[in-house]
Amino acid sequence: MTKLENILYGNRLKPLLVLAAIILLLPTFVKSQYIFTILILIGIYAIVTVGLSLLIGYAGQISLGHAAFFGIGAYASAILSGTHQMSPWLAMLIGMVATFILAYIIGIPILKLKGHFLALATIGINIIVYILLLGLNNITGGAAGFVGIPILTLFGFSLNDKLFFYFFVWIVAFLIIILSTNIVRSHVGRLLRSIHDSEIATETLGVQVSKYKVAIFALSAAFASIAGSIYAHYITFISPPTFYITKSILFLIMVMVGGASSVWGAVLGTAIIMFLNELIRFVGHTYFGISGEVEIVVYGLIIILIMMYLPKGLLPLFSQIFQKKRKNEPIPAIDENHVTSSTSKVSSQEGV
Amino acid sequence: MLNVQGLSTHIGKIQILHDIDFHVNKGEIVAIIGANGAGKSTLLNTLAGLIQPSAGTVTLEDEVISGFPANKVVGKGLSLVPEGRQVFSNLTVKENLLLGMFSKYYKNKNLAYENLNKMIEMFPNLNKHLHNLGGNLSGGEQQMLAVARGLMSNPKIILLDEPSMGLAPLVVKEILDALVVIKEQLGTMVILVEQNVKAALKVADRAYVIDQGRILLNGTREEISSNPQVMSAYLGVKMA
Amino acid sequence: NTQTNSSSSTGESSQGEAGGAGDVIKIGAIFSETGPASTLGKTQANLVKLLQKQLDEQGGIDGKKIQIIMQDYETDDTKAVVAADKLISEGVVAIVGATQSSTTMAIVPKITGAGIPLMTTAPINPDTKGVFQMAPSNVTAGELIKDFLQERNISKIAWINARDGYGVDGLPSFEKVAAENNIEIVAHEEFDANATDMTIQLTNIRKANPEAIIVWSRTPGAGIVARNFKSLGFDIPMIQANAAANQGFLDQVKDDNEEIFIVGAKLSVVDQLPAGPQKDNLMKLRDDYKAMFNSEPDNFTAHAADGFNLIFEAIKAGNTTSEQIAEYLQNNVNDYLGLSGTFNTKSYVGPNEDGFSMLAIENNTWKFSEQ
Amino acid sequence: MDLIMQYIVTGLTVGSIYALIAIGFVTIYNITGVLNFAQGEFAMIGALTCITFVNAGLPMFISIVLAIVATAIIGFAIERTAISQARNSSVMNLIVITVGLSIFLKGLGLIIWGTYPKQLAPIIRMDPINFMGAVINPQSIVIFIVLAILLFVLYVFFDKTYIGSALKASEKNPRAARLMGINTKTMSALAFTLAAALGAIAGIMISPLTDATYEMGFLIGIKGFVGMVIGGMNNISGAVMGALLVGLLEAFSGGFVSTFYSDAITFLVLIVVLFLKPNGLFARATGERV
Amino acid sequence: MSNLLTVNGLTKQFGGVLAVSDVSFEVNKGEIVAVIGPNGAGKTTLFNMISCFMPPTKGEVHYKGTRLTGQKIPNLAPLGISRTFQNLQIFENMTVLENVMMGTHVKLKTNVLSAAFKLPRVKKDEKMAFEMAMEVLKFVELEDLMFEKAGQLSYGMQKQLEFARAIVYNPEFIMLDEPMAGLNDTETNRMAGYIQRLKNKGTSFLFVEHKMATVMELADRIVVIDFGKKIAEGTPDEIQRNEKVIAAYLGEEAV
Ligand SMILES: Nc1ncnc2c1ncn2[C@@H]1O[C@H](COP(=O)(O)OP(=O)(O)OP(=O)(O)O)[C@@H](O)[C@H]1O
Ligand SMILES: Nc1ncnc2c1ncn2[C@@H]1O[C@H](COP(=O)(O)OP(=O)(O)OP(=O)(O)O)[C@@H](O)[C@H]1O
Ligand SMILES: [Mg+2]
Ligand SMILES: [Mg+2]
Repeated sequence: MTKLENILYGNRLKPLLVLAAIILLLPTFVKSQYIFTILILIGIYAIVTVGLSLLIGYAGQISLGHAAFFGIGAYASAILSGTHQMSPWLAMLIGMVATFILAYIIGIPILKLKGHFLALATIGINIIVYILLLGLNNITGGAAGFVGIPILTLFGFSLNDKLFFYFFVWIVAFLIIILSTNIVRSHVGRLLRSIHDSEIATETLGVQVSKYKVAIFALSAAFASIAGSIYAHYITFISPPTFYITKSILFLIMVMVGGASSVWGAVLGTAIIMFLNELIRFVGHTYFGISGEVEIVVYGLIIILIMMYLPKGLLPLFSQIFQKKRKNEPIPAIDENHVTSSTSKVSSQEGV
Repeated sequence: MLNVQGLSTHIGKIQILHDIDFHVNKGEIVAIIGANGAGKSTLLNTLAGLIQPSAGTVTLEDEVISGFPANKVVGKGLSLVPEGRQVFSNLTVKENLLLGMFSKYYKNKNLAYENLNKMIEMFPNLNKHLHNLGGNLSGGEQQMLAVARGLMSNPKIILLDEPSMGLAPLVVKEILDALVVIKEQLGTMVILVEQNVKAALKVADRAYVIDQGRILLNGTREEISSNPQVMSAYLGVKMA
Repeated sequence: NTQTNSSSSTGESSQGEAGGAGDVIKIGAIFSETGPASTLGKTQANLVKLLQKQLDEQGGIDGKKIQIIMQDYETDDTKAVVAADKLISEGVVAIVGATQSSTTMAIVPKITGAGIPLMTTAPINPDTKGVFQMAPSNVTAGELIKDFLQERNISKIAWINARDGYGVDGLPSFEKVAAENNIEIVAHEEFDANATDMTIQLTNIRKANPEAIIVWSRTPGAGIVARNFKSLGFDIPMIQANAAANQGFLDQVKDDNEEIFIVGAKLSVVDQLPAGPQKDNLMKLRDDYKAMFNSEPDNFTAHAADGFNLIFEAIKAGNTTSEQIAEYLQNNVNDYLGLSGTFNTKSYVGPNEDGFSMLAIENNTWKFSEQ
Repeated sequence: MDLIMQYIVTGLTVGSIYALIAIGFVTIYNITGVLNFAQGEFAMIGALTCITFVNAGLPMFISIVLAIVATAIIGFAIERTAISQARNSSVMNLIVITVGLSIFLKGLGLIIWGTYPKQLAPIIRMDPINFMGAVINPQSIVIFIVLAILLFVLYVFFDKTYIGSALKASEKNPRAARLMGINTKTMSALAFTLAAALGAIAGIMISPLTDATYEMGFLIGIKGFVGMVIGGMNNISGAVMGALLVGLLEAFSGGFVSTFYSDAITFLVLIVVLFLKPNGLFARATGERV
Repeated sequence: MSNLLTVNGLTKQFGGVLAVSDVSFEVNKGEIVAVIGPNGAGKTTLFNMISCFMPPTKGEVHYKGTRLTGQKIPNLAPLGISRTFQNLQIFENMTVLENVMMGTHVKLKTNVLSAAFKLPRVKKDEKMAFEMAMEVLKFVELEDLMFEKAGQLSYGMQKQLEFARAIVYNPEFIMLDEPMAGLNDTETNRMAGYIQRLKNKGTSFLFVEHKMATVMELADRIVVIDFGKKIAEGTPDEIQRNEKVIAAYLGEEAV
């Protein structure tokens, strides 16, 4: 007898296992430090985009401002652990909690807005944060950037080693994915989707819609904050342009290219976009001798093409590998009786 | 006359309509009845070109009208009043009505205003709201607007998908009576899809019963009304 | 800590690149060929093409093939870090870049960590081993401005800069110079690097009655400020930073450019220079560049060229590994006459000011005046 | 006093630049429901092609017309290829497509025109005008006049003509619009063509003030978007008012508070405004009800 | 009979239109009350005011002594009040089962945190929601469509689905805006049967409907509105014989 959870949401064990296997096996193939950097960045960005897919794909709320929360996390870590010599882990935690609270407070008014108005408000948040990062240069280092962010250590191990950092990032990402799929595979996930479809009907059913929207907004902001902290410790130098709207737009592209309707889409999209860039550059340089401007033209074109021909993102292409269509599974043994009763209903209609 | 032959429609991979044959003669009101999900709306949408059929042809007065997009089909004289009203909520009632003439507006503006006046006469409720936004109307008012808008283009044949839905009994009667008038005065053909089978059969000349995408029965109004299967399944007559 | 790390990384990179056959020497370059800072980085990227062509024609250096690997970081710090890693993985022996100061800061830890010498083309005041600065420091530029101001008896200036990495970099160094020389900064304003109008900032500045105005920005912002400045009817001198020292700026202020000065490279006025080795060197770069791209190089091109040339010098002297090149650059470069000035890399602060000059504009071209 | 006058003048100048972009945004939004993130790039293309024609020796007027036509053709081509294919996808999809377009067009711009800012001579050559202590650039007046004309023409077009209501209908309910005989595909192509032309006009109008570069589209695009949303997305005069308001806010917050934070202040005010009027300041009834 | 809902002097003005004018009536426990009236009379507006979708210009509504007027929409379901819409509001991209499961929200305690960490309560809630939903799906005979996307159902089925979602958590008081619209007579009878059965279990209803035969059969009491005003109230028999109602609404041969 199939578990109720799997009846409702399909099986998630397979994709989780596949991801775990990929994470574990990749280092045996990959030697280049450059590929590791990309893999690490994918992990970092995936933490943001997974949260964002909860917000965009499930709750249907646009954000073009998550780079701000990414930045707040990064700067919180940088300032607390760099300037104030606090433990990076504590700094990360403080950054995350602070971001959550901040996003919650901001979220209460702005999530009353819908669609494009919300997009605008989040752009505004992003710009305000960006300007503050530049302007508060006594604390943030302003446009010159923040130098001197310590390297992470864990149980006395320096995570400076690529491999350690790689595993560290992906363990965090993996946990975030599990938390997120837990949310999605529960009443809350259903509720978020129902908000997407009809906010009015959802409210009528007794749901304090704004409360959930704000909670998910703040949660995804907290995810972004963690990712920002990790980013800061990885690059060890940050400056405001990294946290501008262009980055928020990049996150959005990642979510949409992968497929917004699933947490897995976000992970996939992040990986694809990161590799796409490098692939275009590699292919372009090696075989066509093209230069930077041609690369971005090709990059723009590929995004357009993916969205044109795969409006649900790339995930559906991949998910066929993981999951058979749920319809093909026999309706699992929930209750024998109703199956028969429903067939009798069909025949009664046929009796015309 | 309208002639439908071997019409099949798929939505995605699922076949909704199976090999449908039927016709409507000039000056005839034909009712189509069937349970929820039988495929009535799909049939009308296919005729109107909103969905392209996977097989079959539709001819209207010797002209093939299948295989054209919806916006071309109207120009050929077939007008659909869709399920769920679909008024333009951001336009006024008057603008909504005038758009009903889109296919002919630039050829004959006077006719557009003439028809507008006719519709207002037929549905006085609309006159009251002429400059209100379509979306602010009550459900029933929107339904009247949708029907009136469908008639604006002087179609050769008009398809109505559950026009009585949400209308007060008096208005249902008015609309159905109006159909009879249109049919008699202008020779307009009418296909009437109705859940209110009783009311539909009062005005229809003939009726088709459709079930699971197939035509199950057809006959004159009298034949269909007295068919025991129809009586039990659609007319709510409880039979032993 | 750094030591162990560097050795492991370089070890990895040399084994990663087996195809190199030993006699191809790879040099990395990280420039903003695209994105907002491409006004600065595009000519640098072009330079790479030019140098590669010349190298191929010459058959490399001393028979060794030289390959320059260019990475466009699209004016994005994160991409620059990825690019740095890419170059490290490719096994480059030295790297030139990045175009902007803040980006350079972002890649310094990676590159020095890998033990690879980095020739920076943006002023960053490095104190890290293995980083060699090719651009004059902002202090050098500040000194030049100070001289100019003192010559004209100006002691009250206003400062306006773009809100980007380049723009905010200038003020701190100049503040030091100003404080030491009794120059008062009576107003400071900022504008968005992509803003379309700076009238408000200039209006605010006017309230403070400065005797000169210093603008620290790249184009197009630099030119818009200049035009707003003119249309508001200011009649005080305007001094622009070296990022505006290019043809684009000249076009922007065409026909209305009196009293606009720029901290420029001698490269921009090469034809007006007195004869000598400096003129010859600059002339060659300018002509080669122009022949290939039909446009003028600017001082950022010159900084990058100096970076590459110094590496070539090191290779000519028989150094082929990162350690050897770094070693050479650190100890054996004395009074090297580069395109941006004379290098004494022991001090790491970039070339001295002799590649630089205050330029005026006359007949819509730069006007050099011996100081 | 003359300070305030200067702030007003500058605010209106900058605001009308944003307004020109906002008009294009609203046009596409009102007809197709798409939020076109590449609107700023239309301005870029318009400005730079115009400059290219002028530099090639064509008379100013002809160059302007050619540039507008060229940009319009590009707008049309974009709609026919990228947008119409994705017509039935979600709003977010279309947004991402236009973001991709913006990247794509910016790259093309860079390849064709390089990085340096390009100059367009003002349409009327005149010294700046002194008006009540404020300096007005003659080009600002030209911009203002063009804005007023466009506003009027588009108002009449959308609100007073039959085809205008057909356009609005296709946005609101494309399915029903097709049933009326409206070819929604044509309408959508028309929208993009029109918006591209409007974008080109915007670019050509503003480049004498700001110069044209391949990346000029981004910031004015964002600001134009802000203006449109603040004004209420569904009508052009609202969007223009919104954009002017953004310009004024920037000027006054820059003048009275600080130019460092003027963008931040502007956005803060806007968010507060939205909080109080969630559908924009000058939004018009949409006829939505439960 | 104890009093459940008290509507007192409700009035709504839209610009120049007086959509509802001083309407008062009551619904008692276990009672089915129908609101009828010509199109545009103000029935939906009245519904929207009672269910807090719009504030009344004047007047107020009480439910079991609690003042409803001025409350937020989500506060109604916990009081046991449920409603459906004249313009269907189903969750089109969710399955039929999920739609109905959403209706159990007020019975569940899962929140974002407990869901993220998969606390035991989450599983319990899921099970409960599923069982309640299955029961109702069986009740309205939609269970063999439970994995279909709701948006792909035909209109009539969507109508039944919305009804199922509204009743799944056993509300005490249900407001239905034209529940039979779009159903044929057989289906209408079936829907009437559902309502009747729920009534027998003690549920109270307020509904708007134009299908007079059903109204007359189901309703205990009928409130008639015309031009926003209440013109009559009474048992089906009384209403059927009321001259004013016949003239304004029913027509001579309606029933
Ligand atoms: N977009 C769609 N995707 C999949 N199936 C669909 C879609 N639209 C309709 N169907 C299916 O097609 C069948 C016929 O639907 P249709 O709307 O034509 O029925 P109908 O006879 O009009 O019913 P009703 O009286 O309830 O309106 C139904 O089983 C429905 O589930
Ligand atoms: N938001 C609004 N703005 C302006 N007028 C409105 C608005 N909402 C409703 N009206 C008007 O109020 C009147 C009552 O509308 P309501 O929807 O309550 O009618 P109803 O009784 O439900 O009719 P139906 O049976 O047709 O659904 C109508 O004339 C309608 O046009
Ligand atoms: Mg139907
Ligand atoms: Mg109603």
